[in-house]
Amino acid sequence: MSLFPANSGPTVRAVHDEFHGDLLEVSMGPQHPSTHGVFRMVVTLDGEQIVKLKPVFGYLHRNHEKIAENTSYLSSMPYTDRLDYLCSMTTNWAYALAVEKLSGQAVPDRAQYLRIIMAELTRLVNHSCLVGFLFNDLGTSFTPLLYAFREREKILDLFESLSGSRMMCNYQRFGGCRVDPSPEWLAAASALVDNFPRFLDEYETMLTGNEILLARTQGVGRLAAAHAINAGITGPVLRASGVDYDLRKVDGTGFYPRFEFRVPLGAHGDTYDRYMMRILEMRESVKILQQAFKTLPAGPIMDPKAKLRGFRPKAGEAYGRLESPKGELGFYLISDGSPNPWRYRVRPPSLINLTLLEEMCLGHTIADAVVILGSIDIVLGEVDR
Amino acid sequence: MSVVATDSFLERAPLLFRDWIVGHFPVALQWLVHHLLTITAILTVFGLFFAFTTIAERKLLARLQNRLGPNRSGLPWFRTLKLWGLTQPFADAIKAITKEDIVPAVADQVLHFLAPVVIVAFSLLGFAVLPFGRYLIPVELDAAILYFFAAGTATELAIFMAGWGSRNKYSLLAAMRALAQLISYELPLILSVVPVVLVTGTLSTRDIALAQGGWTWGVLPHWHVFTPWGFAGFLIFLVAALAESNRSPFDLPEAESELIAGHLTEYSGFKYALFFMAEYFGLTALSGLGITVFLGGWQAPCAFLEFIPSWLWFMGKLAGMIVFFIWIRGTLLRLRIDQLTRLAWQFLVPLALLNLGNAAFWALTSGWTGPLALARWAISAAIVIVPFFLLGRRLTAGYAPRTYRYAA
Amino acid sequence: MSFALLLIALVLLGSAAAAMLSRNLIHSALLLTGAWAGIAAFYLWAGAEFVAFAQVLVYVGAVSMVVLFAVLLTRQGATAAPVEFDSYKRVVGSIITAGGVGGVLLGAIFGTPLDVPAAPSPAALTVRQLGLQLMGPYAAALLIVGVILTVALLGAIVIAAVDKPEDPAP
Amino acid sequence: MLGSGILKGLGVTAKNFVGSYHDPARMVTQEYPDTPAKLPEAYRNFPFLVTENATDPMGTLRCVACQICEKECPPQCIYIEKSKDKKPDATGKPQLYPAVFAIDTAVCMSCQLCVEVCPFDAIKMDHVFEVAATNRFEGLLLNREQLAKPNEYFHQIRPTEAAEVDGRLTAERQAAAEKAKAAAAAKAAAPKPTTPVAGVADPGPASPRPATPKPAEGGTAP
Amino acid sequence: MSDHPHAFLALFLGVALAFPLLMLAVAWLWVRFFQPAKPGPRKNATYECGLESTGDSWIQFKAHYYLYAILFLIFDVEVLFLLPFAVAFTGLPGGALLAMLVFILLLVEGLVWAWHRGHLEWK
Amino acid sequence: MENLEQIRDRLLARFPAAQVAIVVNPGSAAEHSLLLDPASAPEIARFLRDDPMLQLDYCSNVTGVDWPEKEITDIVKKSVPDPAGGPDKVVEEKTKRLQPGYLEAVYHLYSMARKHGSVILRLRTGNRSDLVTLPSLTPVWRSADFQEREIFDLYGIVFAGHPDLRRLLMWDEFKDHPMRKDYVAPDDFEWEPTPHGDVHERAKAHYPAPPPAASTPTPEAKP
Amino acid sequence: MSDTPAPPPFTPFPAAGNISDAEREDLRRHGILLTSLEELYGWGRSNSIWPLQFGLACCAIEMIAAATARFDIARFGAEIFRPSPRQADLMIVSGTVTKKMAPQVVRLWNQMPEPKYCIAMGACAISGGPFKQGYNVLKGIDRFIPVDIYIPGCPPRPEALLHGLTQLQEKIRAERVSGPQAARHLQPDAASEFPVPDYGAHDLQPPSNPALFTAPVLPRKA
Amino acid sequence: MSMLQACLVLSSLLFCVGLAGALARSNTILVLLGIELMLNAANLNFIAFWRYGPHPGAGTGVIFVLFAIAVAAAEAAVGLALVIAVHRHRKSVRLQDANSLKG
Ligand code: SF4
Ligand code: SF4
Ligand code: SF4
Repeated sequence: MSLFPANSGPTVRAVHDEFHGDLLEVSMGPQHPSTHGVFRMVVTLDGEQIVKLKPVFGYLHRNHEKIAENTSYLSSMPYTDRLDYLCSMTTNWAYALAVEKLSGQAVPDRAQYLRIIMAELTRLVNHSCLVGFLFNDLGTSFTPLLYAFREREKILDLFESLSGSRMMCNYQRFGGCRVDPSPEWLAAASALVDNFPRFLDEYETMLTGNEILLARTQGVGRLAAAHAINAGITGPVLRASGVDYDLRKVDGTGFYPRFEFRVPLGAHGDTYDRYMMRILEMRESVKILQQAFKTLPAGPIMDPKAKLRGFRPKAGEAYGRLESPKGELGFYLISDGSPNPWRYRVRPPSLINLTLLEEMCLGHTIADAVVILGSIDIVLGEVDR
Repeated sequence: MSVVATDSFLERAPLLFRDWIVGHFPVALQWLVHHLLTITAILTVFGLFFAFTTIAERKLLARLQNRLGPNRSGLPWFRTLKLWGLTQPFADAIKAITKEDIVPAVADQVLHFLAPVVIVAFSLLGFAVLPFGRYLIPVELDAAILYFFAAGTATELAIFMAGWGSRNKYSLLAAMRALAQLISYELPLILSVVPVVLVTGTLSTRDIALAQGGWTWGVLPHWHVFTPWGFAGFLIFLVAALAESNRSPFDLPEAESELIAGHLTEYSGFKYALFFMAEYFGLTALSGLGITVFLGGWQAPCAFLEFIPSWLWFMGKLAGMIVFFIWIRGTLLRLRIDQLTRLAWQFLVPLALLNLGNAAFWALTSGWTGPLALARWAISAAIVIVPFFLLGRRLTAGYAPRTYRYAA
Repeated sequence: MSFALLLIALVLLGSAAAAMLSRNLIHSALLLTGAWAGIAAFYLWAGAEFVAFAQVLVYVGAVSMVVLFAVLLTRQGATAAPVEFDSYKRVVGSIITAGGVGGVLLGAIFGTPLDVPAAPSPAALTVRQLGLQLMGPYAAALLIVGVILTVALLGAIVIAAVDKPEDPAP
Repeated sequence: MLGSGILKGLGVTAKNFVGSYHDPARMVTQEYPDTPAKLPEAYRNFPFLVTENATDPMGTLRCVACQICEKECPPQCIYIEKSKDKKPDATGKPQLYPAVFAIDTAVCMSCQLCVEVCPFDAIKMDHVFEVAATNRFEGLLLNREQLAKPNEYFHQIRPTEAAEVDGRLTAERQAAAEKAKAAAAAKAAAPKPTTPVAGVADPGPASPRPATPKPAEGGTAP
Repeated sequence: MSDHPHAFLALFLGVALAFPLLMLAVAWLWVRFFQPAKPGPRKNATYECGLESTGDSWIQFKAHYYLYAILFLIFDVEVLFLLPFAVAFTGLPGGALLAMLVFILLLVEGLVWAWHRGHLEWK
Repeated sequence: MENLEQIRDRLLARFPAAQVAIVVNPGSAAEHSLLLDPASAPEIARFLRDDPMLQLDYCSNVTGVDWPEKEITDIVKKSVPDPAGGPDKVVEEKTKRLQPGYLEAVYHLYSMARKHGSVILRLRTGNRSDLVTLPSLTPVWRSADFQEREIFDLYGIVFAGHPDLRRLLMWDEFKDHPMRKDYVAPDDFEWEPTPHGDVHERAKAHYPAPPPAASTPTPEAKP
Repeated sequence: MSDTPAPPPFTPFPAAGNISDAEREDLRRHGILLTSLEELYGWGRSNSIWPLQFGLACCAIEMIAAATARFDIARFGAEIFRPSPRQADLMIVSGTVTKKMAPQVVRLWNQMPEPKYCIAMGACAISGGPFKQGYNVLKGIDRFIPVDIYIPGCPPRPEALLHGLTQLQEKIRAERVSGPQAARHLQPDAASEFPVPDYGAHDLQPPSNPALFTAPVLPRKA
Repeated sequence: MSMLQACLVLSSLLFCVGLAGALARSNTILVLLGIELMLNAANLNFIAFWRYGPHPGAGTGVIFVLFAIAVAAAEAAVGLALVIAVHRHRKSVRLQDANSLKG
C-alpha cells in the first residue's frame, strides 16, 4: 500500500530546506560513552543533522614512538601490547614481523602456526567486542556487549594461561614465540573454537535480522570504494566497500597461504556491511583455526639463532605489515646499528580509517555518527599512540 | 465504593482498614482523612513498588545478560546478611538524598528546579483513576480515561523544562527530541484505547474492567486483548506506552550513547532520582491502564482462580508488564528520531484509526452468533492484519538482510 | 466552596498576569500553561469534568507545545536578553483600556439582575449524554468544526512550511 | 514480517534469562570476594625475588645484583644498588647481593622481561593482585624485604616452572660441584667445603613492613 | 469542599506536589546541617564532555518540529470529539455515525495530505 | 611490477626536470626507495598513482624521520712528499665536517588494484630549522592527511598545499616538535624512586642531597 | 592473596586492606544516634557507588570487563556507569592520563557532586606507568585531583578493581559524619574543586597542583 | 455575591488580563497568547452560566466550550504558523513589523 510512491524528492526537499535553525556546535568527547575512549568529535548540527564534523585526536597520545626510539628492540615489545590493547597478539606479531624483516631472521614452522592461531583468536576477540560495542552505540542495554564479553573471557582465559596476562600477552619474540602451548591448551582452544559458531549463530539470531538494526545501519555511512582506497582505509571497513584487499591473501603473511579461507566482501559500504564483514570474518577465522589445530606441526618455537638481549640489527630499514583485525597494521623501523631503533613508526589502521569520518557522517544525524564511528572500529591506543 | 457482602474478607480488607481508621476522626474531618489515607496508601504502595522495580530491573537485566546483578547490599548493622541485594534501592535512596545538588550557573534556575517536581507530581496523578481491585479505585470518574491522558500531558512540559532549563547542549537536543517523541506517541496511545471505549461505551476505568469479567468455559477470560481489535490495540498501546515513558527502544531523550544523559545531564543528587522515579511511576501507571483496558484489569484469568483477591491479580499483572518492559529493554536497540516519528505517524496512527473502525464493526456485529461469529472474527482479524502487513512493508521498504559474496 | 474558587481564581489570575508580564517568553508560555491548567481546575470545580480534562489535554498538552515551538523557532527563547516592553506609554494605555473594559464588564455583571437559582443545577452531564447530544443536535456544528480543523491543519502547515513558489498548494 | 526479527531477539534473551538459572554456561559470574579468583599458573602480576630459605630470606636471595633486569626493564621500574661486600649464596659461593632492590609497582607493566632476562632465576612473577593501596608513596614502592619470597612459595604458585627451575639449578650446581671436585682432586691441597651456609648475616625473620631498612643492608651513604 | 466529587483530585495533586518537595526538603536539610554545599565556578560550569562549553545552547531551533506540534494539536482536538462519540457509539442513530465518519475522514484527509507532502518525515 | 630502476628511468624520461635518485637500503629487507626533489614530487606522485602500469593508488604509510646534523669524519689518504726526501709517505688526513641535518618524509605506496608494492618515496627538507617546507601529497592520496598533520606536529615539517595543516596530537599552544631527536621533555621528576640514566640526572635536581646524618639514603626511605 | 595461603611474613603490599576492624570499632565511640546515622549513611553510600562512565586507555577495557558477566561489578551495586559526572560518585581513572587529557579529567572531577571518590586504576593513572617517560604523559593523576584508592597493575585484573572497590567501600563506611575527623566532603573548608591546568607552550601550566601534590623527599646519592 | 457573579467576575478579570497583555506587548506571540486568554475567559462564562445560570441547558454550555476549544486550537495553530512565516521573512516577531506584510 505504497500511498504516494512517486512523491518524495525535490518538492519535499525544498520544503525542508526552509527549515534551518541556528547551527549548534557540540563537542562529543573526549569523555563520551560512544567515542570508544578519549576520541573527540566537534560536531556542528542543524537540528539533529550533521553539517560538519571535525575529529580531534591526541587525548591518548602517550608517545609510544618516542619511548620506543629510546629503548631496545625487545623492550618495545610489551609496549606494542598497549598499542591496540584489544589485540595484543597481532600487534606483537606485526612488530616481530618488522624486526624480523629488518634483521633477516627466520621463524620456525610451529611458531608460524602459533602466530596464526593467536592472530585469529585475537580476531575473534576483537570482532566480537567490536560488534558488542557497536550495539551499545546503537542503544542496547549492554546485552550484546555482555554476550560478546562472555565469549571474549573464554579466549582471554586461554591467552592468560598461555602467556600469563589476559590482555597484554607479550607473546611474540623476534624469531618465534615465547611459550609453547601444552597439548591440553591446544585441546581447550580447539574445543572453544569448535563451539564458537554456536555463539555466532545465537548472536545473529538475536540481532542480524532485527528490523531496528536494519533500519539503523543500512544505508548509513556509505563509503565508496574509490574514496576508501584513496584514503588508505584498510581492513573490514575497506572490504565492506567491496574492495578485495586482505593482506593475508595479498602479502601471504606468514603461513596464511597454507590455509583455506575466503575473504567476504560487501557491496554497499554502509554500516550494516561493516557489521556483517566482522561476523563473516569471524566465521572464516574459525575455519582457519580449525585447520591450524589439525595441522599444527611439532618442533621448536624459536629460531635458535635468535637472542633475547643485545639485539642489534644492522643498519637499514624495513616496513612490515600485517592484516590486524582493524586493518593494515605496519611497523616502519630504521636501524642505525645501535641497540635502539633510530626510527620506530607505527602505521595505525585505526587512525587512517578515520580519515573519511566526516564525509561518512555528513547529512546523517548525531545518532548515526556514533554508530558510524562504532562501525569503523577504532582503538584509541592505536589512533593516538 | 459500595461493598458487596458476597466478597471475601481479603477483597475488602484494605477498605475496612481504612474505614476503621477514618472512624476515629471527627465527622467533619472524615472525608479529608479518608482521602489522605487513600493517597498515602497509593504513595506507599507505589513508592515501594518503584523501589523494587528498580532492583528487579537491575537483577532481571543482569540475569538476561548471564550475570547476577546486585546481591550484596544487605543491611547496615548486620553486614553478614546479604538479603539477596533487595535493600539496594534504599542504599541508592540514601546516597541520592545526601548527594550534593549542582545547578549549573547559567541554567534557568526556576525551570531547573521545577522540572523534577512537576514530573513526579504529574506522573503520580494517573494512579488516581486506576482500579486496583474490585473495590479499590481511588476515585471514580466518568471521564477517567480522559483524565488519565490529561494528567500525563504535563510530563512533556517537565521534560522540556528540564532540557531547556539546564542550558546544556545535550539537554537541549534531548528536550527537542523528547517533545517530538512525546507528542508523536501521545496520539497513538489515546487512539489505541478508543476502540475499547467504543465497544464498552464508557470512559470509566471501573466499568471497562467490569466489562471484561466472565469466562468462556471458565478458562478463557473475556479480556479485550483476546479479540483481534483488542490485540492490535494492545500492541499499539504497548509501543506507544514504551515511547511515552521513554523506555528502550524509545529512550531517545536520554540516549546514553549519543546525548550523555539527555535532559538529565545536568541533574544531580535527589533531583535526578526524582526523574528516575517519575519515569517508573509513569511506566507503572501506563502499565496499569493497559491492564485495565486490555488485560482484564483486576479480573482473574480463570474462574477457579477467583478466590485470590482482585488487587493481587492487578499487582501481579502489573509486575508482569514491568518484567515484559525490562525484557524489551534488555533486548532491543534504539530507534533514530526520524524512524521514531515515522513509526508513530505512518504506522501507529493509521493502524489505530483503522482499528477504531474495526472496533466499530465489532460493536455493530455483536449479535452475530454461530458461524457468523467466526466470520466476525475473520473479518476483524483481516482488518487488523492486512494493513499491518502493508504498512509494515512500507515502513521497512529497502531494509532487508543481505547475502554477501566472497573474493575469488 | 467559595474558598476553592478563590484559590483557583488566585492561581489563575496570578499566573495569567505573570505570563503577560514576564520578560522571558519561555516563562511566559509555561506560566500561561499554568493559567490554562487553572481554567481546567475551574471547570472541574464547576462540575464540567469532561471539559476540564479536555482543556488540560488540548491546552496543557498541545497548545502549549505549539506555543513553545513557536517561541523557540522564532529565536525568542534563544536570546538571553529579555523581551522588552514596547514603550511605557503603550503599557499604560493598554492597562487603562483593559481597566475600562473590565469596569464596564463588572458593571454589567453587577448591574444585571440575574435570575440566580438557589442551588446549582445538578451536574449530571455524563460523557454519554454529551456524546449523544454532540452527535445528535449538534452534528452539523461538529462537521463545521471538523472542516475548520482540517482547514486549520492544512493552512497552518502551508503557512509554516511551504514558502516556495514552485511548491503548489493543493 | 515486521517484528519477526524483534521476536527472535526476544527469544534469544529469554533463552539466556532462563538459562541463567540452570545452565552454568549461561551464568558465568564468579563471585569474586567470596570465591577467590582462578589464576592460571602462568599468571603474572608483579615480580618477586626468590629466596632459597624461608627463615633467612635476605641471606639467600638468588639475586646477585647483576643489574641485567634493571637495564632491560622497559619502564625502568627496578632500582638496584650492588652491595659492597659479598655474602655466600645458597651454594656457599660468595656473591654480590643487592643492597637495595626496589620495584615501583606503580610503574611496573607486568611484562615479565625481567624474569626472562635474569640469568640466575632470581626474579619471578607473582600471583598477588589484591594490592590496592591508599597511599601511592608508601604502599606501592616495594623494597627488597617485601619482594623476597621463598622458593616454596614459588613452588606453590607455579609448580611446573618451579620444578623445572629447581631441576636446572641442581643440575648446574651439581655440575659446578663436580667441577669443583675435579678441581679439588687436581689440587688436592686445597679442600674447601661447599656446604650451604644459611643465615650468615641477618638472622631473624624479615618483618613485612620495616620502618627503615636495617643498617646492615642499607646502601652506603655518599 | 468535602462533598465535592473532585476534592480527591485536588488533594491528590497537592500531595503529589508535596511529595517531591518534601524529599527535596530532606535533602536540603542534610546539606544544611551536615554537608556544606560547595558550589564553585568550575563545578557549576556547564558540562560538555569535559571541555569548556563554548557558545550558547539556547539557539533557534529547526522549524520542522513545528509541523509535528500542529499535527498533534489538531488530532488531539479530534480525539476530544472522538471520545464522546465512542462512548455514545452503541446508542447512536445511523445519521450520527455518518456525521462522525465524515468528521473522521476530514481529519484523516489532513493526515494523508501531510503524509503525501512529506511532512510526516523527520528531516 | 617494474623494479625501482625502471621506475626511476621512466620518471626521468617523463619528467626531465625532476631529480629522482635511488636510496639504497643496506639492511636485509632491501627495500630501496626513491628520493624525489620537492618541486616535482606532487606531479610524480600523481603520475605514480594514475600510471596504468603502476597504479599506486594506495599510500599506506607516511612518516617523518629526523636526521640531525652529524659530525662525519672523512679519512683521506694523501701521499705527502717526505721533506727528508724519502719516498712519499701516505698520511691519513682526517677532516671533520658537519653533515647538515635534515628532516625526511617517507611514503610507502602500494597498489590495491594490481596488488603490488611497495614503492617508497622520500622527500627531504633543506635543513631542520628554516627550510622545512615540503609539498603535501594529501591532494594525491587522501590517506596522507592525518599522517602529514602528525609529521607537522611531531617533526615540524610544513606541508605546503595540505588542506588543513594543524597539530594532530599535541594541543595547539604547544611549541615544540617532540619527535625530533634534540627535543628535551619537560622536567617533572618530583617523585622518581627508580630513576635511571638521564632521568636520574634530572631527578636529582628535585631531590635534596641527603643530609649528612642520614644513614639510610635508600630509595626505600619512607617520607 | 587468593588461592594460596602464603605465610604472613611474605605478604608484601603493606597498604592493602588498610582499614582494620579495630579501627572501625574505634570510630564508633561517639554517640549512638550519630553512630547509627553514620552507619546508615556509610552503608547507603558504600552500596551505591555509581562510577563515571569514563575510560582512558587499556585499563578501561578491564574496567568494562569488571562490569561484564564474569566479574559483574553490579553485585556491589556499582554497575550504573553514569555518563554524566553530575550523577556519578566515583571516578575511575582507568588508563593513561595524557597532558592533553588532564584538564578534561580535572574538569570532570570538578563537575562531580560531593561526596565523590577517585580510584586510580592501573600504573598509568598512578604514576604514568610504562609511559611515564613520554613527554605528553602526566605522571600520576594525583598531581591534580585527590585519589582515594590506587590499584597498581598493568592492567589490573578485573578482580583487582573489585578489590579496590571493596577497599573504597570500607573507606566510605569508616567515614565520620561530624567532628574533626569528618569525611573530606563534610568539612566546610575542604576544597571540592581544583584548578584546571592550562595548556602551556611546553607543558601544562602548572604542571601539578602544589596544594595537592607534594612528593615526599627522597634522598638520593648526589 | 452569588456564585454566578463570582464566576463572571473571575472571567472578566481574566479577560482584562488577556486584553492588557495583548495590547501592551509588541511580541506577536504574546499578543496571540493574550487573545487565547480572552477566548478562555469567554469559555469560563459558558461554564458558569451552564452551571449556575438561570437556564441550565442540557449540556449546551459544555458543548459550546468544546467547540470553542477546538476553534481556539485551530486559531492558535494558524496564528502561530503565521508568526513563524512572518518571522522567516522579516526576522522579527514584532507586531509593527508584521504590519507591512502583504499577501
Ligand atoms: S634479579 Fe636477576 S637479573 Fe636482576 S639483578 Fe638479580 S640476578 Fe641480575
Ligand atoms: S615485569 Fe616488566 S616492568 Fe615489571 S619489573 Fe619486570 S621488567 Fe620491569
Ligand atoms: S596501566 Fe597499563 S594497561 Fe593500564 S592504561 Fe596504562 S599501559 Fe594500559
